Amino acid sequence: MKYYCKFEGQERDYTFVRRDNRLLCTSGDRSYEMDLSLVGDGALFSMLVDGRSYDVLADVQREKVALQMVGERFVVHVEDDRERAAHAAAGHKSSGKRELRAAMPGIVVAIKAAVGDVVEEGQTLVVLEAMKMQNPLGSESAGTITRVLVKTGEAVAGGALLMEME
Amino acid sequence: MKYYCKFEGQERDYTFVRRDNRLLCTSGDRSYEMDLSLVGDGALFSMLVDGRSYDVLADVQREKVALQMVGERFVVHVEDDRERAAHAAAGHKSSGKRELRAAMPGIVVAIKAAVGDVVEEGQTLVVLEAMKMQNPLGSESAGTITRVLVKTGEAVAGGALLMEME
Amino acid sequence: MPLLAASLCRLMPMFRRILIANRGEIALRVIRTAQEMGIETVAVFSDADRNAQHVRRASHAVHLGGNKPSESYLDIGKIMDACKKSGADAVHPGYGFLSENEDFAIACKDAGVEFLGPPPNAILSMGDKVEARKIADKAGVPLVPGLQEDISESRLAAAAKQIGYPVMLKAAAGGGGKGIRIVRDEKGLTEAFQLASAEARSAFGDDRIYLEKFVTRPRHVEIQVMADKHGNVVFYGERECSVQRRHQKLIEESPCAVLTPELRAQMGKAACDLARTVGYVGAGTVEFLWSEGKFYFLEMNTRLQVEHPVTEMRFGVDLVREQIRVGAGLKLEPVAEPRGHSIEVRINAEDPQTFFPSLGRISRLNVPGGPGVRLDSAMYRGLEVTPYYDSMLGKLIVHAADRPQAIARMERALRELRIVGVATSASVALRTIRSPEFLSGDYDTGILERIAKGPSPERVELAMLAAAAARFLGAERAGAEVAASSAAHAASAPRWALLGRAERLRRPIR
Amino acid sequence: MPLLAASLCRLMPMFRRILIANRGEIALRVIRTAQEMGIETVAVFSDADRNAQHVRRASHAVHLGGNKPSESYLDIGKIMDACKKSGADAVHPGYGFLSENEDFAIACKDAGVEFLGPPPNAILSMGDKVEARKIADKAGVPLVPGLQEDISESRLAAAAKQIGYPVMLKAAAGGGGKGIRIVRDEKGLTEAFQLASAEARSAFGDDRIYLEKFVTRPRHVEIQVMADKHGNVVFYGERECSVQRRHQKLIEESPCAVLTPELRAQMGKAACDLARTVGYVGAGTVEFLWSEGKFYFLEMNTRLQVEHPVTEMRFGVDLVREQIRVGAGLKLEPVAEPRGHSIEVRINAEDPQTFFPSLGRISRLNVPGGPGVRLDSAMYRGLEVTPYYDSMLGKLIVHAADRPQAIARMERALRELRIVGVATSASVALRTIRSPEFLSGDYDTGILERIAKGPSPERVELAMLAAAAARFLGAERAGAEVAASSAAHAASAPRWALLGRAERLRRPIR
Repeated sequence: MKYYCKFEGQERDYTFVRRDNRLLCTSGDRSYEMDLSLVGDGALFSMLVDGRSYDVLADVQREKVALQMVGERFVVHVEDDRERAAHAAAGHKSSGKRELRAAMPGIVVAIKAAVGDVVEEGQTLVVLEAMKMQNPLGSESAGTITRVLVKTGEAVAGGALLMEME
Repeated sequence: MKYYCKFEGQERDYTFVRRDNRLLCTSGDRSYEMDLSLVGDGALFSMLVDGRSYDVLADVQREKVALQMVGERFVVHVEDDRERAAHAAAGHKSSGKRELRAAMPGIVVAIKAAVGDVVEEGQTLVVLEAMKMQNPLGSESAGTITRVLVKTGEAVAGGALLMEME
Repeated sequence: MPLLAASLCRLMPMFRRILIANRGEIALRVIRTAQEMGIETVAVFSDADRNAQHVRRASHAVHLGGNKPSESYLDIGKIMDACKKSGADAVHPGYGFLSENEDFAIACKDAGVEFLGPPPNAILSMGDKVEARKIADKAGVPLVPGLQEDISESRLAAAAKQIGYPVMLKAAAGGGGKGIRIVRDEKGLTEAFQLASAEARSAFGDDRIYLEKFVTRPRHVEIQVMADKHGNVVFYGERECSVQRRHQKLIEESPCAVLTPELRAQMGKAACDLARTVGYVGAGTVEFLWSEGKFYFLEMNTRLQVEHPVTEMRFGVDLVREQIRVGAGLKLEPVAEPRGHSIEVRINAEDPQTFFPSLGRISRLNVPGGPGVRLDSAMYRGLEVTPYYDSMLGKLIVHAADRPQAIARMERALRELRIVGVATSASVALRTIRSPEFLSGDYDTGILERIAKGPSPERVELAMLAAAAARFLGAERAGAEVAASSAAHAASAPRWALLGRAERLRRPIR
Repeated sequence: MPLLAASLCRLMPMFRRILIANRGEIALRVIRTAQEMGIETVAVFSDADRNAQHVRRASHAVHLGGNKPSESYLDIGKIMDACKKSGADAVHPGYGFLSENEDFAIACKDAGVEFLGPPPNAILSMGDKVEARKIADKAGVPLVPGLQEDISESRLAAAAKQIGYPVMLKAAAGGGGKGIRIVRDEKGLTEAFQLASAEARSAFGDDRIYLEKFVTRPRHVEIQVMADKHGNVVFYGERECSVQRRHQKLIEESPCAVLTPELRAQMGKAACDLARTVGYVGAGTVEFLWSEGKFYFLEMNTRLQVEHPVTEMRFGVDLVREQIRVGAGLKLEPVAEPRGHSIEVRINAEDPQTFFPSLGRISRLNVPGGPGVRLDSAMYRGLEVTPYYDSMLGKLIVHAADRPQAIARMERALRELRIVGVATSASVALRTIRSPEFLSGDYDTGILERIAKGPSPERVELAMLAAAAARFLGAERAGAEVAASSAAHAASAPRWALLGRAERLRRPIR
């Protein structure tokens, strides 16, 4: 089976083949002798690559694979052949509208712009309080505010839509 | 609700009543103000008894409640009203046949008695090896061996029937 | 007569029952020591904390109600009621919340309950950072150039210009990095002032701000002091706390790599002098800025510090035990010779890239073990990390024979620590202690801005291979289970999903 | 120059790669130190241990195959192949398995791989308990009365009568409590001999047995020694290991409560003399019986001992690091002054009443934290405890300023430790350290037989209330969920069932 991985602009593909009780993985002109074993409830697995050992925590959410290994966290996008073909067929959609979303759950303590305001890149639009810290949320680009969806004092979930702009 | 508890020959019953957001428990002439809260997946609960706090791990297998608390392990038998009534109706059955069971999983390294042998109380019947220790299993009472169900070298599960006697 | 000593310790404790007016890891920390001293403990708790470890592990617990700190851990009336109800004869305030609130100390005194901290006057004079600077100045302790009084928004620009940029805005009632902003030029001054004031008001109920010159390559070095009621004041060396982001400490160590024995002695003497000047009792920390071989008084924290375990591991002392003993009127134990090197890393629930708080449920927890490793934490599997409180989940502390060994041990311990359900600062700490700047010992409070944000290319390669392997394993498992498995298993899978779950869900049912 | 030191440590390790010819907590213990020294590690594993922590945490892993020790961890050929395959330049044998096998030490030597233990001759002479007694006798170390040669079944009764009952039967090749029996009169002699021989054969492949007088109220006190290749031999005080059942140690502490400084010095000197006599290198332990103020040589264990962390915490030393340094030809570091008191409790998978092994899957694990607590264990949630290996799951070690504080800390730590899925010896250890006999320090190897078997009446009352509460909570939960819940949740519940699961299952479906 072949998998296409993306991480921060880098891409690699890996092909896995089981043969005679061995698991081989090839990527470009490199090939690895692998031994994979699920541990406990299966969120954890042990990976031996050419005899080197790695202890991997993996959260597989469809194509999004979140990993904890070697003391780091990674989120890698992984497609198999079918998924890749499906995405190629579907193409990409994109929207001209821009959104300001809450980077974390918290309480809105200040709203610094109103509908119709023209704002600059980096300008603070909303201040969110979470865990006793005041966190200014800035505009990612210049534009005009088209909607304000929250009120001062309101508690919002992480990822909640706060404002829209064009 | 009323529960009847047994632990090593001691018996107590406890009645729980929720009233005005409070939980009361009575047992004989004593009564407790309780606050119970399930933690995480629910095998753990926090128990406040008249303001005293206990952290309880509980494995409820029908009437058998295995607990870990205050640094100890307990297995308490608990019946509710219906169960108590059902048991009273059913009465008790008992068998004249006696069994020798494996107290732990292991490998049978010696069989010290054959069918027809008359054995004394405490006489070693089987030697089980487990975790590198040789564990002699003795007869609980005098009697005659009627069946031998295992062979030397055989691996047995914990609780497995090894011999029968009368 | 060990039997007698142990029995006495149990039969005649100095206090019968200590109420801990706090939550989280510090409440658990106090419970642990009190339990070891044979003293009963009373936890207090908000609605959100019903299942918290400090509630479950204390011998008694009293419900305060509410979720906001102001309704629970900051409500002096409720806490005094809890003291009465539970029969507590002493209160440990922990850090944060009411720990540096003189009204609380007074309320305890009035109720005849021993407050395990300094007298109200000491809290008052050191708690006001402007006042504290004046006292330190009189005691001859060097100060960073700045304005020793709180300023209003109107005088702000003029004052900053007078001191010279960059300047720091600091809450007069501050502590714990809250209400602090660095301003590099006049442009951001007003917004920074407003944010700092708002933060100060929210955190301390006091929005006064003062100004200070931001010094070059500053290091944050602090002295741990302890005083008893008999006039004895001692110090337990220093802690280096320069690894900070948003003025919150992330990594602390002891000893400080650049401190000479002479400077250490001077700083220790200055800290003890200051403590004596204000009639101090209990544990306190005098914070200094160190820059180019000189030190300047910053502030005195009149409580146990988050990073106190760094000192405990080096000096073989239990500082909470000493707080309790001193509170009971006993004399200080002699300070032992320090041994080796210790490092602490704070484990915060936050995104390692953006430093934004990360909320969620801890679904898996693997804690480090082996030699020289200590974890002070109230985490447990199932803990909901809520927005109501501080983002610190716990502290990982190591001790070893010297600094390189301690760094290697911390690296090992951070790799062993696994938390699933919320993102943490652990990977940032790991990259920091592996950086040449930290390894050299020659760093300052700006170090975190210079740490590489992402993993190394080799690690990225490995992670991509592992991600592919995870998908492959999941697909294989899904294939093997497709016949046998019911939907039952998937339905109860935790947030950190079983491998193969996503695969199975994607297959057509039937 | 901390940077240089750290870099050098990483760039030029004394060994490039150490293979650990062991499993479980001791393999993990060695991996931790090697990793901190910048040395790569090679784990070897049986089929049953594919997912073990030592495999996942080493930098390399080599599959040996099989489940029985003889097919894996005892197979010298396979392990030497693994050395070659992995490019290991040193081997750490841990304890048990091949750690005291001179053929293995010779095989390593022949393969040009450093064996991190003593020379084959020292293993051979100390490994044969009969030979060891002869050497000790010549070196002037006092011996327990007994027969210094192995005996046959036919000579047994006569020999026992000559020494006088009670007698001890001991495996000549023994260690770790295996192949030992106490016999109080002639009646049980033959069966005990047969069991001991069989155990000895199974554990060591050598069924020779010797006889010793069983002394009055004996204490088991041992000296930790370490020797380098330059003729230096040091000792790190003693460990008191008298809390034993079935001749397996359960609790160890240091210092020993009854040892005078003079006796400690004498025992230390005797241990060092013995080590010098046999040209010892590396870590070793000389075991003594202490009875009524006198000490007698028992045996020398030519390996790292299970209970070595007790010594590490008091002396601030990493004994595995010293083993590796000494193996690389470096000189011993000076021995530091010991500090405070430490205690170790072994956590065995066994029924606390019957001491029978308890097998199963660890479904929940809560490990203790806070000051002065260390856990050396290869446990993890999901671990299957199999019958193939030793029942020890790990070791809990505490350190504090003095013995009463260390006992209180251990009590606290044992209460924090929660293991679900297998029964453990933790509750027995807890009752033991709380017993007046242990608290007094005046105990002997018979202490466990005198410890109360069950919990106190107050605890039983509490447990009955809690059990009723658990049923009540389960019933309430089942009632609340009966509409909303599907069978899905219950189907995947672990062995340690969700409260209310049983309740739900009992309700009629539909």
